[in-house]
Amino acid sequence: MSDTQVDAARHQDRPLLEVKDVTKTFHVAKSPSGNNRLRALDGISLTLGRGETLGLVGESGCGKSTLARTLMMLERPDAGTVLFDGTDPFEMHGKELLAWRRRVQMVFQDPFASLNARMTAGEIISEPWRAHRDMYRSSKDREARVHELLHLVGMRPSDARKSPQEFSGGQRQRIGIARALALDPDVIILDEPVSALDLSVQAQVLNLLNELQDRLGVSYIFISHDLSVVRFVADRVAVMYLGRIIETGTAEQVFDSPRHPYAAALTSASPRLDRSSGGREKIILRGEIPSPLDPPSGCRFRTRCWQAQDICAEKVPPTDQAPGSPLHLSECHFPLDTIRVRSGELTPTS
Amino acid sequence: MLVYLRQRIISSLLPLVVVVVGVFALARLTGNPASLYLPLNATEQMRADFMAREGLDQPLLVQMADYFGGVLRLDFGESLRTGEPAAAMALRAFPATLQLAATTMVIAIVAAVLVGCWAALKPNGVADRISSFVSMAAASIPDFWLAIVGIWIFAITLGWLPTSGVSGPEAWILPIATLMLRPFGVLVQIVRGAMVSALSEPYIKLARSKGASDARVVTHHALRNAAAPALTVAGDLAVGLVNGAVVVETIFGWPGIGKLMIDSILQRDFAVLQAAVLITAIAIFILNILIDIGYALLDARVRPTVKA
Amino acid sequence: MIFSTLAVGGTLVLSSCSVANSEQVEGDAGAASDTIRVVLSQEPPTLEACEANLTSTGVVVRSNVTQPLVERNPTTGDIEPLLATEWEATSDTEWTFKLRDDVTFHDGTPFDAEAAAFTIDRAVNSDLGCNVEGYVFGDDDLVVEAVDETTLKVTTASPDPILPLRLSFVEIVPTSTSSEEKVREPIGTGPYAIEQWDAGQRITLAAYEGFWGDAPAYPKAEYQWRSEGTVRAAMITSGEADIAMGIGPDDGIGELGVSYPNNETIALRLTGEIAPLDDARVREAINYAVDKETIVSSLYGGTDKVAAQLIPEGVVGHNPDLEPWPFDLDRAKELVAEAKADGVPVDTKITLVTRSAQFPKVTELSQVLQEQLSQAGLNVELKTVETSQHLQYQLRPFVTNEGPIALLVQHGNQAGDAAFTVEQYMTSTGAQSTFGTPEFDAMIEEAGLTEGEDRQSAYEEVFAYQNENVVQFAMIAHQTGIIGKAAGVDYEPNSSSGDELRLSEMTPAN
Amino acid sequence: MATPLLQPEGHQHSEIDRSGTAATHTPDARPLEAPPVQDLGDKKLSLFRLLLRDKFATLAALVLMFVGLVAVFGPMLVGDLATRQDLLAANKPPFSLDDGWGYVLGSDSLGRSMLGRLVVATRTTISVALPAVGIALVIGSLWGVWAGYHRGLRETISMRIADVIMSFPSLLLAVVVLYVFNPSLGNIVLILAITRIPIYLRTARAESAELQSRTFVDAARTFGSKPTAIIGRHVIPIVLPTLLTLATLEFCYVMLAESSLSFLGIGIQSPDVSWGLMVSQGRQYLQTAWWLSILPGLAIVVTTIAANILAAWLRIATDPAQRWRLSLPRKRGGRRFGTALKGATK
Repeated sequence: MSDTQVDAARHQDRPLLEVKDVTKTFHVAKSPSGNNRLRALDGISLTLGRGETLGLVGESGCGKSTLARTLMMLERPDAGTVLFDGTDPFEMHGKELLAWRRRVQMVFQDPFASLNARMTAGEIISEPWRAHRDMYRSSKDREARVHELLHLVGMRPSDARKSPQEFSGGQRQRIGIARALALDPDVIILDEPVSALDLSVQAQVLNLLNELQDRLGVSYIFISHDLSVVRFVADRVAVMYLGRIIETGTAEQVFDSPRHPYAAALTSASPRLDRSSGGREKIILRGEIPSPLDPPSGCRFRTRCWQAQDICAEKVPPTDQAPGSPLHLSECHFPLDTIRVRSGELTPTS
Repeated sequence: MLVYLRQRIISSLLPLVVVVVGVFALARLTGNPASLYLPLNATEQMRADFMAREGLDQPLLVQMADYFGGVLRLDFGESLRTGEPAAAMALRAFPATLQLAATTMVIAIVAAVLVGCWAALKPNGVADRISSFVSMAAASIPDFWLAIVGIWIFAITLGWLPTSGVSGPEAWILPIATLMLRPFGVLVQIVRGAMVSALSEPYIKLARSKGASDARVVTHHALRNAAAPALTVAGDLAVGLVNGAVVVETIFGWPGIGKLMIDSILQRDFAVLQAAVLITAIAIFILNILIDIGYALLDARVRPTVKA
Repeated sequence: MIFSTLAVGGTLVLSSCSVANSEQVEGDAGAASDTIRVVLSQEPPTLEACEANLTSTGVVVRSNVTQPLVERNPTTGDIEPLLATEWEATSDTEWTFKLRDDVTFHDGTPFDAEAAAFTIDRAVNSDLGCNVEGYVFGDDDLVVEAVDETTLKVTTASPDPILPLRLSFVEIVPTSTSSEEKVREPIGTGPYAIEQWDAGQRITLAAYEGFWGDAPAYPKAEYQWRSEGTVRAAMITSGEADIAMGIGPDDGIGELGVSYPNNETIALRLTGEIAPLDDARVREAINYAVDKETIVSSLYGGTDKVAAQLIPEGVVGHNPDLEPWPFDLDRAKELVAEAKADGVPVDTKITLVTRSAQFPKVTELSQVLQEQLSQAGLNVELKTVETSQHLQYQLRPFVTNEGPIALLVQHGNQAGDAAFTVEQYMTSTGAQSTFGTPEFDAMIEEAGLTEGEDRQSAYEEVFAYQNENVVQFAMIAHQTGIIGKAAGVDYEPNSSSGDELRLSEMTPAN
Repeated sequence: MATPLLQPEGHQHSEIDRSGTAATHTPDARPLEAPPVQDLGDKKLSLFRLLLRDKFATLAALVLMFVGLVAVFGPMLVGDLATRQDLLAANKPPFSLDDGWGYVLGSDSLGRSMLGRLVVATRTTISVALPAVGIALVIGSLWGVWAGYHRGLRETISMRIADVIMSFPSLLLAVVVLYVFNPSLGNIVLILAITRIPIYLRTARAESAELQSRTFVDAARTFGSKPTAIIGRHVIPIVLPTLLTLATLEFCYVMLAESSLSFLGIGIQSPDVSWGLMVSQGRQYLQTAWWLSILPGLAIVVTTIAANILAAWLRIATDPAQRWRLSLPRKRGGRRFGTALKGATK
C-alpha cells in the first residue's frame, strides 16, 4: 500500500466508486409475449466510499451478479456511467485500463469454478502479474510475494505447490482472495464469496475479510442473498429487485427500519445473528418473481406487494428519503414508515 | 428456438451457395469433358460442336450465371453421360444413401451404447479390455478390405448372404456391417469414456450406494450425461456417411449418391456433380441443425444465445 | 447359317409366359432357368442405338435389342447378312442393299428400307452427335435412298471399300424414333425388347415374340453392374449371376472363368520427336528391354499372347509372319550406350504414363515396365492418371512440356479392319500417333484404298514397316478377356463378346 | 400460493448469469479423495515413471517407437529389397526362410519382398499421416479456439466455413488437386489436412466457447489479461488433451482415407507405396495370396490401437486433476485408457 497516488486519492472527499443510472439489456430467445430484451440492470445508481463495505442483497436473478460483472467491465452497460475516482473505466484503453484493472478486483462465488484446476495455487495467485509485468519482476520476488499472500489469507507457503483439488472449499476461496489481493486493489467485489461454503467455514472467511479490510483499507462490494452475512460485514446496504435498487441505507437503517415493503419482507425472513431487537414476524411473499423479460409496469414489486394500489401499476415510484436520514433512500409510493410495522399487519391477507 | 432456427437457416444459405460455386469452378479446373464423350478419332469440328452444344465454350462466369439462372427455375441441367435431368439422377440416388446411412447409424449407436456401458461398468475389467480392443480394431480396418472379406466369407464360402445389390433385406447386412464398423468403434470409445466419467460423479455413487441397480444407474443417470459427447461425435460420423459412402457403394453396387458423385467427377459430368453436391450439402446442413437442436435439448449450457 | 451355335430347346415354350414380376429376387432358384443374369462392370449410360459402339452400351444393345443391316463374324472376319440379305457395290461410291421383308420392330411396325435409311441418316448425317458417327464414319455425310420397300441405296462422297463393315455398326431403329434427341431406351428388331430399366439397379429384357429369327433360349435377361471385379466373380461363384463381364486373372473366378481373345492389344507408345526417344536406337532398346514372355506368363497366367503388332489375328491386315521383339537386355543396354556415345541425352527422365484401372493388373504391369526399362539404363518415372487425364496424353493435341513420354496404350480394334488402327495410330498426323514418316503415310493411304487380298497384304507390309523403320511402339501383348460363366449356362465367348454380348447364343447347359 | 422468499440453495443460477459454471459441482464438495501426489518437480521423469506403471501404455509406446524407428531408419536397412522384382518368384507365402530373411514375410505379386515393402511403406504412411494430422490439428484447433473464445460473428463465420468444407466432396478436391497439380505426397497431405480441419475446428470451438464462460477465465479477464494470453493459459491447455485424443483417432482415419483414395485410384501412386496402397492393391489377391493385404492391414490396426492407448493414457497423465489415478495401486486404477473423449471425429 505504498502507492502514493492511491494514498492521495484515498484522502479526497468524493466517493471512490460512483455508479449512475447504469442499464444493461441482454438479448435472449423470445418470451411468450414476444419480448427478447432482458433488462438485467435498469437505472442502477450507487456509491462506494473508501474503506467501506457496501452490501448488495436481493433474490436470485435480480441482477446482482450482472452488476458485479459490469463493475468489473466483464459486461458493458447500455447506458449510464461508472466513475472510479472520477474517471470512467469504459473510456479507458491500453495502459490506463490496465492500471485501473489493478485497483478493482473480484472474488467469485464458486471457489471450484473460479480456479483453473490445471494450475497450482502459486501459479493461480501469481497469474495477475503475468498481465502486469511491472510487478514483481523476478521470480524470486514473486515467490516471496505469493508466500506473503498465502500467509495473509491464513495458509501455508507450502500450499503454493498444490493444485486446487487438494484444498477444501474454504481454502480455495482463500486462494481466490489472495489472488484478488495480488494486485493491491482499492476495491474488491465479492460475489457471494461464502455462499458455497459450509457455515463454519463461512464465518472464518468472513472474519478473514473483515480482518483484511482493517489491515489493508480496501473497500468491498459484498454481494449476497444471505441477509445475515451481509449484516455481519456491510456498512451500508443496497437492496435490489428486478434490476433496480429499491432501497439503500446503512445496515442498521435497512435492516431495522426498512421502508420498502420488499426490503421489509427480505429482512424479516433472514435468520438474525443478533436477536436482541426481538423477533419480527416473518413476511411471506406470495407469487413468483416476475420474469425480467416482462417486468410489471410502474412499481416492479407491485405484483407481490400486499399494499399495491392502482397508482403502483401506473407510475414508477419516485426516490424517497427517509425522514431524518437523507441517505436512507427507497423507491415506493407508500414507504413503510407511513404504516406501523407490527406483527400480523404486514402479512398478506390473501 | 424458432429464432435460432431461422437465423441458422439464413446463415446456412450462403455456405450452400459457396459450396456450389466452389464445386462449379473446381470441377471445370479438371479439364474438358469433350474427349471423354467423343470417339477417340473425333475431329476438331466435332469437338467444337460438342463444346458449343454443352455451353462449355462460354467464359466461366457466363456458364455460372446460366447455371444459377437455371437453378432458380429449378433446372439443374442434364447429364452429359446419360442425357437425363441431373436433379432426377441425384434425387434418385440420394434416398439409397440416406437409408443406408440412417440404418447404419442407428445400429452403430445402439450397439456402441450397449457395449460402451457394459465396458464402463467395470473399468479395466475383462469386458472393458475386450471391447476396447475390438472397437479400436473395428475403427481401424479399411472398409473396402473388410467388404471384400465379408463377401468372400458370407456370400461365397458360407452362401448365407448375397454378394451385393439392393434386393431384399439380407442384401443390407454386409454393407451395413462394413459401414458401421468405424462409427461403432469410435462411439464405443466415446460412450465408454463418458460413462466412466459420469459413473465416478458423486451423485452416481450416491445413487449406487442407495442400492439402485446397475441398469438403473446407467439408464437414469449416467447415460444422460454421456449423451452429449456421443451426440456430437455421432453427428459428425453421420455427416461422413451422408456425404457418400463411396467405397461401400462402389463395392456393393449400391446406387447411392457417393458412387454417383465419384462417377460424375471421373466422367466430368458437371451438372450431375453439382446437383449431387447440392443435395448432400442441404442434407448435411439439416443434419447439423438437428445435431445442434439435440445438443441444446440435452445440455442447456451450450444452447446458443442469439445476440442482435 | 448365321447363328449356327444357336440351339433351341424346349424352353421355347416358356417364352409365351406373360411378363413376370420384375421384382424377382436374384439368386432365386426358379429364376435361373428362364432368366439369363448378366453382371457388367458399369451401368450403361444410355441404350441409345446410335451410341452402341460404346462398349458399355453396345454390350447390352447390340444384337440383343437392335440389329444392323450386316454383321461381322468375329471369328472369320467376314461380313454376313442380317437385316440385309445381300449387297453389292453398284459403283465406286454407291452400294445397294437388299433387305429382309419379314422383320418387325418391337412396337409391331414393319422394318423396311425407309427405316434403314432413316436410321443411317439419323446416326451419320444429323446433329445428334452420335458416337457411331465419329467412330466409323469420316466427316462426309452419306446419301441414303430407300428405292423400294426392300432396296436401300447408300452413296459415299469418296470410294469406300469397307462401307458394309462400317454399316455393321449402325443399329436399325424405326422411323418413329426421335431425330431431335437421343433416346435412352430404343426400339429395335432384335430377339429381346427392353422390359424395364431400374436406374442404378438393373435392366431387364424380355424376348420379343414377333422376332423374325429363332427365339432365344432364355425368355428373359437381366443385367446388373458392379465395378469391382472380385464382386462380379463372386456373383458367379455364389450363383447370383450367370455371366460376368471383365473378370481379372486374380479376381477369384476359378474354374468358372472362360478366357477369350478380346482383340485388345497393349503397347508402349513413344514420343518419337522428343529426345532421347527421337533416337531410333533408344526406341529399339525399349523393345528389347521389355520381357514380354515373363510378363505374359507371370502376370497374365499365360493366357495373353506376346504381340508383334497392334492388331491380333483375325483382324484384316494382321501380319502372321511378324516376330515379336526378343527380350535381350544386353542388346538394349548396348543400344542405349551407343546412343549415349553419340550424344543422345539418355539420362533425360522419360515419363511412363498409365491409366489406373484401365485393364487388370495395369498397376503391376506399369511397375514391371518401369523396372525393366530402368535395367536398360533409361531414367523412367511412373505417372498414373485417371481416364480424362489419360486422354490428354492419348489424343491430339498432346500434353506438351512433360518431356519424353512412353504412354501405355490399350488398343482394341472392334471393327476388324486394320484401317481403323493404322490411320489413328501410325500416320504422322493420326489422332493417336505422335509421329510418322512421309513414306509411311503414303503407304498407309494406299493400303486404305485396296480391297480383298491386296488389302490384307498391304496392311501386313504396313505393320512390318512400322517395326523396322518407324518403331513408334513397343508392343507388349494381345490380351485375353475373361468372362465368368455359371455352370448352368452354355456360352462360348468370342473376340467381340466384350462389345456385343449375344444373349441368343446362350443356352442352359444340360 | 406462497413460496419462500429466498431460495434455500446456496447457488445462484439466474437466467442472465451466463457464466455457465459447471452445474455438476456440488456447492460444497469436499476435496476429491486425492491422495497426496509425490512431488512432481521433474515432470518428464515422473511421466516416464508413470508410464512404466502401465503395462498397456508401455507396450503401446514401444510399438509406436518401433514404428517411428522403422520409418526413419528402415528404408536404409532394406536397401533395394523393396523394389527388386522377380516375376518368377511372385506371391511366395510368408513365414518361410527358403529365400532368406528378406522374404520371411513372403513376396508380392511382382516378387518383391513383403518385408522390404512394408518397411518402405511405413515411412510413406507416417510421412503422409503425421503431417496431415498435424497441419489439420494446428490450424483447426487454433482457429476453433479463437472462434469459440470470441464468439459472435467470428464464431458464426468460422462455423459456416466448417460447414462448407464438410459438405464439400473431398474426392472432388482430391481429383482437382491431383489433376491440376500432381499426385505427390505433399498434395495428398494437403487434401487430407484441409478436409479434416473442420473436425478440430468444431471440437475446439465447442470446448473453447464453453471455457470462455468459465469463472476462472472471467477472473483472468479481471486482471487485464489479453485474449491471446487467456487462450494460451486457460483454454488451450484444457482443450489440448481432447484434441490430441481426437488427433490419434484421426491418425487412423487419415491412414484409412489415404487407402480409400488408393482404392479409387487417386491416392499414393506407384512406385511409392503406403500401407493403405498395399491393402488396396492386395485386395484382389485375397483368395490367392492373403498376406498381400492382411500384413499391411495389420500394421495399420496395430499402430492405430497403440496410438489410441497411449493417447488415452497421456490424457490422464497430463491432467493434474486426474493424474493421481495413475499412481494408485493397480487394481484401483480407474481410467487407464479410453477416457472420455468429447472430441468429434468421423
